[in-house]
Amino acid sequence: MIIEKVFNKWILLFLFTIPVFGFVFEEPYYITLTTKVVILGIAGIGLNLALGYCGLISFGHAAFFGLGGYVTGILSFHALNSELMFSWPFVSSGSSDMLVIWPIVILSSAFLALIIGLLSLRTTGVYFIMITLAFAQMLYFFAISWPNYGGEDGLSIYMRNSLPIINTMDPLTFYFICLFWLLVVIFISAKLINSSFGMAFQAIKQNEERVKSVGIETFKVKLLVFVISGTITGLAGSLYTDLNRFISPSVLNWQMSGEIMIFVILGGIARLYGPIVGAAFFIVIEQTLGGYTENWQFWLGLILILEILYVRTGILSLFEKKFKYEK
Amino acid sequence: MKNKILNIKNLSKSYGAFKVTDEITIDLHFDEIHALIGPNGAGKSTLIKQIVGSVKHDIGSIILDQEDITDLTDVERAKIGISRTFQVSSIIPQFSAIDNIVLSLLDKSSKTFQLFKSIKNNKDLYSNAKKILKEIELSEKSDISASDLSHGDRRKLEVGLALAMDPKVFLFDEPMAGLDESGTKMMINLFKKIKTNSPILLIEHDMDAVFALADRVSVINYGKIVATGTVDEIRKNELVRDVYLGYEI
Amino acid sequence: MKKFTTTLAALLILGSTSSFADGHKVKVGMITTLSGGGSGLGIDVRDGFMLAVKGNKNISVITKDDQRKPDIAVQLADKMIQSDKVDVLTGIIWSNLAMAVVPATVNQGKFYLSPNAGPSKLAGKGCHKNYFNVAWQNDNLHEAAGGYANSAGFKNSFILAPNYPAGKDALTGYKRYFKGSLAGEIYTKLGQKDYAAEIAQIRASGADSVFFFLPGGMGIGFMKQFSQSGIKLPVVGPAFSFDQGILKAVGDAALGVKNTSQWSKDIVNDANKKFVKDFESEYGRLPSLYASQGYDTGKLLISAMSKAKVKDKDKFRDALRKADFSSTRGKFSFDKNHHPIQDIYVREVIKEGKILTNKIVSVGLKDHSNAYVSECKM
Amino acid sequence: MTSILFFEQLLNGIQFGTMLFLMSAGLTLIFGVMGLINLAHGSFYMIGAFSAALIASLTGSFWLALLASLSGAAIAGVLIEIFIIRRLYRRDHLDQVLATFALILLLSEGVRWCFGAFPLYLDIPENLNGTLPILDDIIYSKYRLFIIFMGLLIAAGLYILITKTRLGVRIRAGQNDRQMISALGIDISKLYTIVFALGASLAGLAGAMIGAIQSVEVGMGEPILILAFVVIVIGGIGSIKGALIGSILVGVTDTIGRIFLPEFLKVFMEPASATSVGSSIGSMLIYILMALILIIKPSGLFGKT
Repeated sequence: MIIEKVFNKWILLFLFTIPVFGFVFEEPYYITLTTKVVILGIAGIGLNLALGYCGLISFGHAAFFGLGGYVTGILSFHALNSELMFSWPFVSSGSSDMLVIWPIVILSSAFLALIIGLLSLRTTGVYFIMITLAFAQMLYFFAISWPNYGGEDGLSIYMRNSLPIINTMDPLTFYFICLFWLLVVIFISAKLINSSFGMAFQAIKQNEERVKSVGIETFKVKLLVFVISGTITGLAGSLYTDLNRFISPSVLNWQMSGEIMIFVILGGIARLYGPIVGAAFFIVIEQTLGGYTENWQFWLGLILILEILYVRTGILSLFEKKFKYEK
Repeated sequence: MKNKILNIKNLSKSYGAFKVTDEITIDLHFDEIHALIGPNGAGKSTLIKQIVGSVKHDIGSIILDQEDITDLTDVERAKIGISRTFQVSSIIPQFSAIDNIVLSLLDKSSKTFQLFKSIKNNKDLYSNAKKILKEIELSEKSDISASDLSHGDRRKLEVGLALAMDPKVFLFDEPMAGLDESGTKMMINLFKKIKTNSPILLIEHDMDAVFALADRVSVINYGKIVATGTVDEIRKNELVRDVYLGYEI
Repeated sequence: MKKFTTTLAALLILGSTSSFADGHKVKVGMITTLSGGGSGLGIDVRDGFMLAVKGNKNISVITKDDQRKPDIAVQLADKMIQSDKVDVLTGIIWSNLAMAVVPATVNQGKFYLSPNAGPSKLAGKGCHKNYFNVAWQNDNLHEAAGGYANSAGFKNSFILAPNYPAGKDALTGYKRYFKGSLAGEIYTKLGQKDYAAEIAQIRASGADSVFFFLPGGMGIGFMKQFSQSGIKLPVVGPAFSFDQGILKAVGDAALGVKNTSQWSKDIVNDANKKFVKDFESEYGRLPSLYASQGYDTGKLLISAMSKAKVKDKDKFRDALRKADFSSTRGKFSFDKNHHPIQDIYVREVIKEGKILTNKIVSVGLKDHSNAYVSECKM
Repeated sequence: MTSILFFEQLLNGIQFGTMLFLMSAGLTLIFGVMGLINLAHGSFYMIGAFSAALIASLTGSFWLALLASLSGAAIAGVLIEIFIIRRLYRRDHLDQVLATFALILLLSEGVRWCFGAFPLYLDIPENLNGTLPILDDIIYSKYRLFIIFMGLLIAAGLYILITKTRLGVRIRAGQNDRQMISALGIDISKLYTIVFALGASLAGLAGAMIGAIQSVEVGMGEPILILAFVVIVIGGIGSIKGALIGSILVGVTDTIGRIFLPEFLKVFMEPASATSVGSSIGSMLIYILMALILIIKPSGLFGKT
């Protein structure tokens, strides 16, 4: 544990310095890449709460990622074209202000997670995996064939949404906005994990029947975890739309759910910093291998398999093993 | 009626043609330990599962402290005061012993969850948990993770979890299975002490313990209660001898 | 005289490489699909382009795989613009990826030359002075199919396409030129490969012809199943489902089918002859439609480079707009919205020995532009 | 909408369903016996199709190609089981998901490496080309009838295998209690390899039979993999009977839904938007079906609770 904590500090240090290097040496692409790591890390931290800490293996978190992305895209699209979004129950013509967009993203992701959670949490095991996938696929096919917001072509918003005073179009500034959210999300997750609520949901992962027998409504606990988890992932989706200034149904695809899941498993499940490490590892491999060979996915597959077979419990566990019994 | 804390009437459950419990009527008085004995597969554990509500029974009623709890869910029953142990130790493996107890104290300690307050800083909870660990003689092992505990210690912890809930009745499913002599002795003393607060329905194979502890004994076979009475009455019962051939009664 | 000018031009170019090296160099960023399903198209575009610029020391090309994911394409575009400082971007195959990348790219003052996708938005309201489409506007081939349907005397067509924007554009394009009535109009699920249900509907509809736009594996499945169904209706479609890369997978089911294309390997002109010959000797396979588009894109770029420096944006743009290169398609010019004016041919699938390929049978639409020119304010 | 058309569409749905059954039977067996979530099952579908296309192009025989699809997928299955999958049985579902997801990348790119990026050619045999009149007015594709026939044949074969043979006894024992089969002195690792290869070869056969009328290309396995998962979840995981019924249900719902939903909506809406809305809902239909079934029966139709 000791080593993992030190390593986590290093991760934070890296996250603060790499983009600054990118800025100084005029390699802004490294800022973009690190921003991507941070955003996907946030999505992964969201999933990790449900999957890693509570044992809710959701194969449908792309639904929240995509919803957050689409809410952002749609609000900003209307603001850009000054088209009315709807006139009932109140008049709205969208917004391109992040301070307006974020709360709406958070509320709508939470609402979607509540609905999906209410329906899905009746099932367990593989059934839960598949029913969450089913809901995400429904949204995916809906988004593809819904013409108003571009369908398969997606939706370009051209300009990043704005904040008062700050220039969000500047890569480094936008990066620090994302990093701010990452820190907030890590902080919230850490607090949750160490609370009595956290004790309950971590216990549920290990032995749900026992938790029921001590008088805890496990359904409600799981539902709340699922909602928080979906909300965090939805927020990441919003930032991702702003990073690319573009949103399309591809982020709702099951492969997206799979990728978020891979970040979590790769970094080490139920480890606070795991998803960041997983996302960083994945993206670095993708970038370096992609530069050498067309068949980089072959090698990526091979590396992932070796990781699972030999490292077993995620990259971060490498920094823990030796000290396991000193807790 | 008044002296009965738990009253179960005509509880039946069948899977197809197979009746796991067949019109079971059994009750639990204040201050007593009521032992439930019978051969393996007689339906003892299934009966416990139906009382706590993790298995839904087909017909019959369950009354706890003059309140009909037949339609309540398992969690609701646990909340109003039914506490159980499992036949096979069922604890939270990656939690330390004390955290297991704290988990069990959560429901009683506050109505709602604290989302952001660190539980480790909750001194009251942890000092209460320590008291319970002391009762089950696990004080020294409070920080050991439950999966690293010995079998006997896990049985104790299991009972500790039930204790922590401070319920109206205890349902203990073979709490002494696999315990050594000193462990059994500790349990017997403990049960004698706690039964005045909350009576115990006890499933146990260790007949010495049963006869040392029980105020009343019921014998179950093929899902039916075949006899109920004091220890002496049961010892003398011919029918019970048939059921329990091989046991020295 | 001609000889003299070319020599002079060659001298000038040679001279410029040494003395004004920087000004005449162009850095090209190619974002295309090189892995996963649909990578065949990307590989052909890349190979065609690389063939065109082969040996040209003033052009350096950075190629990256977009995995057919729009978000990856956007990030690659960011990288190429920010870090690699490219002057020109090209390569994107799919309309949805183009919609994601092109607007931001051209707004940042970079040129984008589209070797394949031509979504209507980028031709109409969303047109941009720095965006040039070297292939076609998406509707073009479908419009030509509609035109062909009239000349073939079809009166009652059954039309189908996948349920996504390009599919809707396709059916709109066909209907824009087709004068007959519709026996049925179906949008299928994107990625669907089994068309038994749709074919049953076609059979029951009383149509006299079928038009379909089902790119990639979707079209292979449809053609095979349609030919097995025993329905003898004439089929017409855009070239995508009958192109060189894909024909051998469709097999004899495609024989005799009419398809519309702006290019075919039997178009008679010097540029095309050279292209087909060079491509075959370089890569050991017959070139496809996509390869020709990649090749033309490369040639267009070279033609503009010989007229202006890329840093001088206005001059370079004018040079591009002139389209002063010998296209494999023969006559080629840009309309006001920077989309091609070109002939669209009707081809028929035939067998050359054992190899399936296409032969031009007629010109579907002559000097054809697109329907969005008037919407483009440029 | 005539009843003839409806009947033909019903047949189409059943044909689609029988194909799904070949995929999902293996998937559900592998899950039931070994407890393995195998995302790479779609890769065997692809490997079967490519093996068939290769052999067909060398020999020109469709039947040899079918044989090649069975054996090609089975060989790949055995190798992958021995070198990779075997180490995953004791792992939790998450490790299995990640490892088999990685296998998809590995196998897809591997196949593309060997065969190139363009689709391959595989056609049906001449004597199955064309149509056959069945009943009065209905004509139906011979090859599709052949697919239905093969699907039912294999369903019957699996039934006999599982209920009447020694291997079947072992498989059932494995489904009920993994400890028991080792207690019975059965070589588990051999049994697991056999079951895995059996599942892989069924998927390979499906790939070849479908590849012949659709397309043989990299990435063909993933869409059908997701559908197969939908099927086994609807049917109840581990249940072959559930897989069969789930397959037919999904096949028929998908086919009938996507054709008749737009027609149905035209009653209320203008045709253009009915076509568009109907197609959207049509493509979501099987997921809606699955969600509904799971909400009512959380362990699928025939799953153990």
